Amino acid sequence: MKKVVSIKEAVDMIEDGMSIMIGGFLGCKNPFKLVDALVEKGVKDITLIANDSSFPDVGIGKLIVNKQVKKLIASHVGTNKETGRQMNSGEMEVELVPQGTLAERIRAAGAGLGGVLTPTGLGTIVAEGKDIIEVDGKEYLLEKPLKADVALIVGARVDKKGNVRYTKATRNFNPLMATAADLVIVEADEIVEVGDLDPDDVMTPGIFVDYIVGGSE
Amino acid sequence: MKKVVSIKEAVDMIEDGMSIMIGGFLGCKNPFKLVDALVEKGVKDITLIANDSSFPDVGIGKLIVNKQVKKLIASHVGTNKETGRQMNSGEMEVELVPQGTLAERIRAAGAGLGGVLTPTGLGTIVAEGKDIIEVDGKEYLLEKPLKADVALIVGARVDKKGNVRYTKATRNFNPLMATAADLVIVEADEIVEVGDLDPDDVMTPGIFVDYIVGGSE
Amino acid sequence: MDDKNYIAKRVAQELNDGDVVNLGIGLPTLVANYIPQEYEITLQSENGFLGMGPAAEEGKEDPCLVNAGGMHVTINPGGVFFDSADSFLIIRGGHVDATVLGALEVDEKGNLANWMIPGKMVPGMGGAMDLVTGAKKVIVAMNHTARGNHKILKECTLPLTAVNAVDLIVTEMGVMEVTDKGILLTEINPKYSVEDVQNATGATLIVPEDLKEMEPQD
Amino acid sequence: MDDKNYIAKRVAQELNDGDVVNLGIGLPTLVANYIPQEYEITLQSENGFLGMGPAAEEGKEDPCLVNAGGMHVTINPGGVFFDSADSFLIIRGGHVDATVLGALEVDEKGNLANWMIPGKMVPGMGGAMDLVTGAKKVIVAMNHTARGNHKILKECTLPLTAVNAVDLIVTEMGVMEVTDKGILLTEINPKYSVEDVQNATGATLIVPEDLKEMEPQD
Repeated sequence: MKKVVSIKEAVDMIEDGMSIMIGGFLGCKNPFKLVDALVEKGVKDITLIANDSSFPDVGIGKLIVNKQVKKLIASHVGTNKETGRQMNSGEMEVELVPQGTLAERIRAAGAGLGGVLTPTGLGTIVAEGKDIIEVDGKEYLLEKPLKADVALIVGARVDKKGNVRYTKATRNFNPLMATAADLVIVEADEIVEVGDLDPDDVMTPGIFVDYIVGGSE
Repeated sequence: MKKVVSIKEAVDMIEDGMSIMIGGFLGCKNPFKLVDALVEKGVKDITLIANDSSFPDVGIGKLIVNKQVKKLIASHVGTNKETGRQMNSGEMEVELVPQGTLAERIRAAGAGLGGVLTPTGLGTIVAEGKDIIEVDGKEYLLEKPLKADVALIVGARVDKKGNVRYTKATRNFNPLMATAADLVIVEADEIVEVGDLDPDDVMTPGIFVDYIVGGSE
Repeated sequence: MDDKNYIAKRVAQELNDGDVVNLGIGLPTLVANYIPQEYEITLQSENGFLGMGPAAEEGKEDPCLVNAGGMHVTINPGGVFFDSADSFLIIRGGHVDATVLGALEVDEKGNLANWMIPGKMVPGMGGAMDLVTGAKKVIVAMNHTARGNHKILKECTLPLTAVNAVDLIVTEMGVMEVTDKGILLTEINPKYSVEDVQNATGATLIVPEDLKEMEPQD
Repeated sequence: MDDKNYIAKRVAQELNDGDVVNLGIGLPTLVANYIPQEYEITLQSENGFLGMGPAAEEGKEDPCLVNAGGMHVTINPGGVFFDSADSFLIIRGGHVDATVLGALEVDEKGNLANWMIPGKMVPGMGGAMDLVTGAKKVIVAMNHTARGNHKILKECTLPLTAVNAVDLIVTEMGVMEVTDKGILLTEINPKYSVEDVQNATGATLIVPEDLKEMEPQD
């Protein structure tokens, strides 16, 4: 099973209309090469699931500016003015999700759970149209699992089985997204041999990863 | 804030009638020194939450044999005949929980979630008396969060802030339990200085740990 | 070849290159011995790792490395350790391609009972309920009968592990698929007649025209 | 001392040795500058770490180490990185002792609005909804009014971030506790009279007999 592919081979698997999760937090950091290739290919009508829409000229921010996103599901869009513009004009649908709920909804999809019972968002517009479940006299919002066709994640050290180790603040949503998509592609800062990563050091098991592309090296 | 205490100081904080989570999987491995001290102290009427009840002469198995446990919440008790005997005679109450549900119930308590929506146990006696929630046409069992007064966990390398790194198959329930108890005591194979653990290598942040005791060194 | 190894060998043929597999304690563990060398199968151990290797050599046991049955095992290069929440995320989330486990009873609805005999034996379900609920393919590997008593039934009598969960049953007598219409006997051990298998089964077997023979049990 | 630093300094007095604290972007970030040296306070950054240190020195920025506002920061010895699920386990699960954040509006029920002005500014809630729901103590640190308009109200008019969540409000005019009976003014900046503060507030303040004075704002 050949897991290491070229950026072109990877992006060839991604088609118009797909839902795509992309790791990163305010561009720290998106899988920049994969995203740039998506921009170049011009894949459109994407449902983009990410923490935020980055900055207009950084990583996934470019997908917004390039009008490739039909719907954005994110917790924060304030750093990319183009997101606000397209949202207000109705060009792009935006679903804003509290950050912890977003993380947990993705995890629930990966973990085979039916949803998330969270106190976050109760009494706010986030709760509109959603079921409220009472457990031992306390109310919780039922938030549904969130999965995608594709997850594009970014790792620091990745072995050829797809085992991933992240570094510092770049871990964020990546390990969660790796569990919740049909096709998972990791962009690796460094690709290492199987056995080079200590089994205690791996943060995303290779069974979740379908393909690996070389990144910044 | 002095976190490193003696086994005696640690066990002095644990009283009759408390609910206690104890990490480990078939004795691989429990916090053996803390458990032995609990046996010696004779703390009784414990509600014990653990994956299993180990073997009669290993780790938490001794707490059962010594009749210190009023109620056991576990996924598997087949390796300790005394558990079965006390369960059948009615001396000890036993709540059997599917292993994945047990893990997720503890995590839910730690994560401030209202419960777990799992397909596991539907149509079995595990579902008796529990609410079934339908999400998008699929049924899920609502399992409630599980917390405790005390968690006794076991780590391989622990720094003086309480940051814990586990090794190999000993991680199991420990990181989850650390998030779900009022008082968390870690038994460390090795206590190291703050800064000796790479921030990427810590598996349980020190903010969850109240006290550290030296273990097998 | 004894029944257990004969069953294990046949089960191994159900696995595909690249599969993630969880093998239960006992007979299912033997399946590992019959996986084709050229296959890359990743074994999951529900106490918290992927890439489980063979049993540890005597004298080389690592107290921190046991499988879900408490046996000392090894981990292969590329293996990964994790906690119990992540382990069951993998299991419940459908990331295990196949789980192989024993049963006390299986019925024609695919219901499975393998975790308790009320008042007699209550070991607990451990990870079994999650495994049979979450794994993509659930394979029951067991002796066809228990001291002459039927284990494959029209309806389970013991407390269930899961409802409508079993995909395939492999015994020393044959290979059976659980279908919407009932239990389909797809292969038979040439040592036995269809009548033998039916007599040993508490549900009516569907026997197709193209019933295949298993390899002879020598 | 300008209003922002005056407020931040007063908020810092609310923190206790050993606390885990999440500071919002902007004014709340300044609170870190006024934490007593001898205190061991652990700062949480919701993008995924504990033990956040000061801003990175120019030329020493690490592209893999930013705070939740995207600013280059540092991590202290004993810090820990984790993923977003664990980060919000910490936040939602009540493991953060105090969160300090700004507000567009706060009301006497402790309701908070700080994430959108419909049709005008919709940055999204980021981690704020989880933080104010999960943190043990929610401290709003802000200017008392916005260009003369009341921000502390009888009832919020903007979409809420959370209901009944705010414990304490610190402004350049005073310190206010949200109680069951309404907003209790516990301390006042000696520069202002009670009347000044009441006039700048859209809810009726409860003024206790033992109203304390804040440190003078020099």
